[in-house]
Amino acid sequence: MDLRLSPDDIIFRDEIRAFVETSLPADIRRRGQHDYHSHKDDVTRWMRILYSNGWSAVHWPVEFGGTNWSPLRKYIFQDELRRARAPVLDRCALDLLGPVLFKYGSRAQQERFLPRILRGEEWWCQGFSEPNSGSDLASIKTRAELSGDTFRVNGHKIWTTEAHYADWMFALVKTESDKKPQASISFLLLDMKSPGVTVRPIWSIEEGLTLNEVFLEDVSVPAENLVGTAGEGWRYAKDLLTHERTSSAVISHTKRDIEQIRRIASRQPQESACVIDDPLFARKLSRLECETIALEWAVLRSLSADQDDSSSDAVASVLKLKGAELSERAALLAAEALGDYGIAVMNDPEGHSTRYPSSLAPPITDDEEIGVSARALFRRATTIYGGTSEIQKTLIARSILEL
Amino acid sequence: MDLRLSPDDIIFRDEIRAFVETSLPADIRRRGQHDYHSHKDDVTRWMRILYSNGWSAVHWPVEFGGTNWSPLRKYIFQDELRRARAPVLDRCALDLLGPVLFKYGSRAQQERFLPRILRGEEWWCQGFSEPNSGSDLASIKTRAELSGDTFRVNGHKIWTTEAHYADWMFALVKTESDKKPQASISFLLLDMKSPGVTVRPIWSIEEGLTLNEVFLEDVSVPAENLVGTAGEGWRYAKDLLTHERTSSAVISHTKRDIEQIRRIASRQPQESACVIDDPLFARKLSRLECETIALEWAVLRSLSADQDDSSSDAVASVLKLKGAELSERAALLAAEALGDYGIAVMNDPEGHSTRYPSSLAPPITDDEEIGVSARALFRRATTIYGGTSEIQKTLIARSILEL
Amino acid sequence: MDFSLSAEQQLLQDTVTQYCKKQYDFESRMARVASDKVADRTQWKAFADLGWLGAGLPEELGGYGGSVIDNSIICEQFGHALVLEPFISSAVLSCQILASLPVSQQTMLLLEKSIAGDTILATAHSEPAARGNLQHTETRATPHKGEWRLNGKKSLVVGLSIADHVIVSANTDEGAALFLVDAEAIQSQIKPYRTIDNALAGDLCLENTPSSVKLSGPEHTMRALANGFADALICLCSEAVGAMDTALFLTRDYLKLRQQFGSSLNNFQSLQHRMAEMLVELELSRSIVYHGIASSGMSDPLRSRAISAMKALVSSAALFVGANAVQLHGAIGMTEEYSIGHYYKRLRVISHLYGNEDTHLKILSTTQGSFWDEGVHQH
Amino acid sequence: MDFSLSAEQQLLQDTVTQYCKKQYDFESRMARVASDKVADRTQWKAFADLGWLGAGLPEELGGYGGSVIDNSIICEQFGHALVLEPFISSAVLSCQILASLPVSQQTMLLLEKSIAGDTILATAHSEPAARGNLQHTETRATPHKGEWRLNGKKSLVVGLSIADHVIVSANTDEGAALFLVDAEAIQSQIKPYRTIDNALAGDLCLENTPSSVKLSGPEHTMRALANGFADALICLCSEAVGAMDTALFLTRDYLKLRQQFGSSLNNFQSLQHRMAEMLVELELSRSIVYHGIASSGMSDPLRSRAISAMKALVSSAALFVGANAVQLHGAIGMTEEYSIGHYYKRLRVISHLYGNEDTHLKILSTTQGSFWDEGVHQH
Repeated sequence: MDLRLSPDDIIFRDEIRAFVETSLPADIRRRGQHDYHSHKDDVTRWMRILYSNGWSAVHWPVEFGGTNWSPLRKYIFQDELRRARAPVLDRCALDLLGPVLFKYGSRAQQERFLPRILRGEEWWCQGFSEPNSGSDLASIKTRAELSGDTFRVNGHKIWTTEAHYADWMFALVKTESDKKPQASISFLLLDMKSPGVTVRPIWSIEEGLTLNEVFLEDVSVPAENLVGTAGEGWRYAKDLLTHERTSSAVISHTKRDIEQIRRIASRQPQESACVIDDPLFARKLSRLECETIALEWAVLRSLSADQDDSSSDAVASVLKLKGAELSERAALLAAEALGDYGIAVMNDPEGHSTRYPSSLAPPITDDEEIGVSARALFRRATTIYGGTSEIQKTLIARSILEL
Repeated sequence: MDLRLSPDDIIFRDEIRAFVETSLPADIRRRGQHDYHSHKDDVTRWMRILYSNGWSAVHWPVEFGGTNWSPLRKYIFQDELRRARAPVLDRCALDLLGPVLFKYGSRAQQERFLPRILRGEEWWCQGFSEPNSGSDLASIKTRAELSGDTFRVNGHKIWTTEAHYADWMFALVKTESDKKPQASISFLLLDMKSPGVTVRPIWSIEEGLTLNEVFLEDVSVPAENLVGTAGEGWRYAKDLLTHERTSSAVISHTKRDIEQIRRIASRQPQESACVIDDPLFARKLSRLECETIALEWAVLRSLSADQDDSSSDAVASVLKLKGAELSERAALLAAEALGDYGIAVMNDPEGHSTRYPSSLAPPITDDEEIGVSARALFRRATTIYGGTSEIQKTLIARSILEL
Repeated sequence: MDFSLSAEQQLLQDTVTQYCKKQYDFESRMARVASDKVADRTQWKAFADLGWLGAGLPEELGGYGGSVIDNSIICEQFGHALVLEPFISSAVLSCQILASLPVSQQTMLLLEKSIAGDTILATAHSEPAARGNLQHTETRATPHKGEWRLNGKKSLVVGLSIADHVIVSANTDEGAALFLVDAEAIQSQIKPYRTIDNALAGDLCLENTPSSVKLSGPEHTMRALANGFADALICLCSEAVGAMDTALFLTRDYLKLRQQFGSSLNNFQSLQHRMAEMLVELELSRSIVYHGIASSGMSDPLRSRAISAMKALVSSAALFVGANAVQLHGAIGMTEEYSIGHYYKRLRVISHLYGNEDTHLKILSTTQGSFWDEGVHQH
Repeated sequence: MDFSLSAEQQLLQDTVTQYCKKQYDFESRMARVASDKVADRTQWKAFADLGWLGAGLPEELGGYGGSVIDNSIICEQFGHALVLEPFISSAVLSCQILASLPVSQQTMLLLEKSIAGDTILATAHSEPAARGNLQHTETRATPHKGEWRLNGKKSLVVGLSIADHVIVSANTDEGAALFLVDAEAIQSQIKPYRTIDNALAGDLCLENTPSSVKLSGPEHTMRALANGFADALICLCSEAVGAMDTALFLTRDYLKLRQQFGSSLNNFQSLQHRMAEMLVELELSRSIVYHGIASSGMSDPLRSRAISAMKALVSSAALFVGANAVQLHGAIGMTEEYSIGHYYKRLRVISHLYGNEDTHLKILSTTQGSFWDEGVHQH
């Protein structure tokens, strides 16, 4: 047992930190402090900077442009990026599609798509959910009919994150009508610029935009964009959804949120002192800190555990469940620290679109306070997306506790 | 809407208070402060005092020796008794058996049993639960076979509160073997002094004794002790279990616990001040107080609602669920206020039996601090007995929310 | 004790319910938000015509002779419908402050215009460093040529950007005082913003702001503020009860409708139990609001303790019920176009406004007096 | 980073596990409790023979060269079995305090006898008014004819009634100091009692109690206490992890066995979810104990913050897991003859001992220093 970072890992960490310090452009860094949903341009610029250093997809295999870093180093890398609140990259492409293409994609598909993801040239969205499918993916209705070497796709996807940014969608579609649901689904790559694709924004309660509906009407998709074997799509999707073990703990975000809360609470006045001096507020922050430390060490344990351990899916559920809860609590506590402006509407001052015409905004000036109110609302979703907390508990009960 | 006590109710309250003040013997009052399980002798003495004032069963109908007080006055009466921590009476007889006998008992049964309950001469226990029946009463196994004018009863009851005090048991037994479970159960009155009755104590984790197992081996019970009709026992039992609407909120206990906690915390030192001055402790107490106020007003609403309102069972579940939670929290907070002695074993210094030979005890001198540690353990059961909190939630979801 | 509504109160409740059903359905509400029509006075005039703006004011002050019970009935229904207008800020808080002052021509005129819907009032009392503690005021007022000059910062003044007159609290050398300022004259000092529930609020940055009207001095100010905020908090908590009730039953209906894994969601026991917990929070909130109302007849510190106990409990219940209503809806609960998220947002605002759970628990902890010294409860 | 046990550590763990299975099954444990044999030294001598009493002490002090990791391994297994002997109080807390003092003949002798199981040590530091704050000491020591006289009250001294020597903290005119007293000589000042977990503890009422041995003065006392309590808290939390783990899986087995309403209890979703929540608490506790162990290499205030974060989290987890383990068992969980209630009681004691959740959250709130200043974590 040795619970310290090795000297080499410390050197590694310091290198990453120095790189981010010098390479992350000041305007992107400022918007990172705001902590709204990352702007597409910022992500693309940052992807290219990372790419020029060979780091745009560090968790990919070396042969596809990734690294052979240890799990701990990959974690340190992400942690340092979050420390600087660098933009969140295109996770659909990097975390979800990539691994599917490594494993099931044709060589032609790998060569066509992976390099452009690495270079930040093409943005992806995931077309899984449908209006009546919820967490139950086997019940999707979107159909793709093959005629000649072209699929004609008709259907309706919903909750499609970043569809308004995306160049491509990887979608689950029904191709085989006479089989049972799980064997009738295929995994298709679909160009979002195709005729028949309509993206409708779904505004979230914080008045921001990350989700969309995507209507697919007679969209033509070349047969070569079918990944793997027809009818195997559900299996690929399940594989993909369990790939990421530790990132759903969002621990690197929450750590920085806690330090941000401490700064805000040390600035905001309360009677003759500051908010941080209030024992009840301080208790909430300390309690959040305890749980976050514990979760980080659960992540570290998980990173150093056998990666093929069969219980890893269940551990991922523990990390997601607790990580989501802490993430929302941190956002709410930041809003509480901010006081009255924590419940005031403050749209992204550098963002493009706003839900309502009113341009009223509270007089906030500090960069890290600007996005606090919106974030507190947006994070109400953390315990919903990526498998609700209720589903995670059922998974834990079944897998770990064998109930 | 008039949310004040009427002047007449205030006079009533003051009369009850004055009565308790002068009539509750000093030694019983002292043991009440200890707040262990009431001693049988104390209960009997107190019952007789109440009886001499016509108040030993105030919620019974007048014709059986009760009162025609309003629900609010009955509540005030109980509240004043709890205020003085007077002994808890034989609830099995008063709250459970009484109403069954009014409704289903023969005149002979009423005349034989009710007056002795009123006078505190006979103590009852409830023989419902069995080792494998839990909350599912339809699955009981104890059999009563009629031969001539005598039932022969064989079986095994468990979790029998006060069986070691009881002169009589009202029991659910199987009499009809060929019917479905609910129609095979009868309601029998059984003399605990009968040959074949063996009571085995079940010590609770606080090292006190309230629960027992009762083994019934060829116990003879005269057929005249069958209540109502054979095979209807399950229906009578269900009726009885839903009779009490508001007392399960144990609000009158919790209110006094809060005041007791405040006194203890104002005595116990913490650094250069007292425990009550600790903002984190004070917050917990204030929070408990808020919820207790809310629950008391839920009880008051319920008392003044139409007594035949069909939703009253579900309201009883709300009151039981929350009342049990607050009751345990109050007991734990009292233990926390007491500090180190809150986790020290302190057996009832005036009690008869102790679980272990050791007579060690912490040097506590204040009467109201003596029983705090044991009570905190005993109250772990509040969310279990009388229908677990989980069962209450299911009832609420079904009845009020129609889920 | 009698918890039932009188015939008049029942009529009032029915009228508000009907009005909200017809005029304040979710679609028209969101259309008004989208077209920035929250600030127009169409609804406000209707409230006046229906007599609601004077419902809680005594007849001798031009009102309709009701009490905080009437205002609470109105606000509970407003909670069901998520009404956006600053009813509590103007018709309850500001009017009750005025009603608590010695009668003067000035207060009579303001109340008359407010009851008629001709003027909207706002009360600028809370300040950034007060954090919900109503006792904390830093704003100063100094005499200047027969007038007063006000300096300080007031925050989260509900309805400020559409108010005509603003009651401002400030300390003078003699002690606490209330001043009246004309909103039009101080537009440049108003920083308007929306709260997340789409209501309008603002900060008031007082820089040598003149006021010619001192409404009250040290002898009446704190009592008037205490009265005003007591009623405002009762009404705010009543509104929360209405909003929680609708959020809970919208969720119930959704669970019964929504299919997942071949079963409707209402069959999942863990969701049933969560719903039961939400119902308990709602019922406790409803119950403690009665205690709050009952405290209107008590003297401080018992009233202040009752009000704080109420707000502390309702603040946490609002967050629990609101957040779980969204949770049980899943993704659709997070969308602006669906109603449940708006209940969550309003409940978040209510939870924070005029002091959150912790603020009021601190008040409860630091003031003495037991509701139970007198047995069942205080009278 | 490497979380795996070394071969020696694995062997130690296996040995303790086997020992507890054979010698410390629930029935023999309860038989010892019932016959008042907790105070006999049969087990203690066995611990010594197995080398556990010196497992966490360096070789130069007569130990076996291990660290807090070894003690933590022992205590986690003790948690599974609910071991009653005062291992943490004597072999961890007291020995680590002695090991942190400058080496002297006195300390070497005490350690030697403790490692051999010939003496049981206790540390009397906590006082009623300290309420878990280790910085608070009121006990005074005054010089008297070449000796010292101690006055003050020490509370909840674990193992006091069976200890041979007691380390007592007290303030002198020069500052904090530690003294040694012979337990036999002060029997009349010991008020022994049981804690709810059936362990033995006591208060020490010092009234001009003589001590001829001053172990340390102001220069070493606070650091020695800090070291001793850091290790003791790590071991206590490890024990909690063991106890929670067993409580959780006993409950799991019970739910699968127990039938109700025609189904075994494990099929009820609300119970499944509660179990999942308990597992999360257990896993978080297990994780933060590693952080506690890792902090052994840090300097204060980082170590003290890590220790307090650990104890705060484990204190609340212990209550949650313990209480729910009883809850899910139902009535049988409340009985003295069934094991689960004893896990609850031990977890209640652990939660309280050496500072409860709030005590340690306060320490965390009032000391500065971020574990994350240095990125992933401190090294």
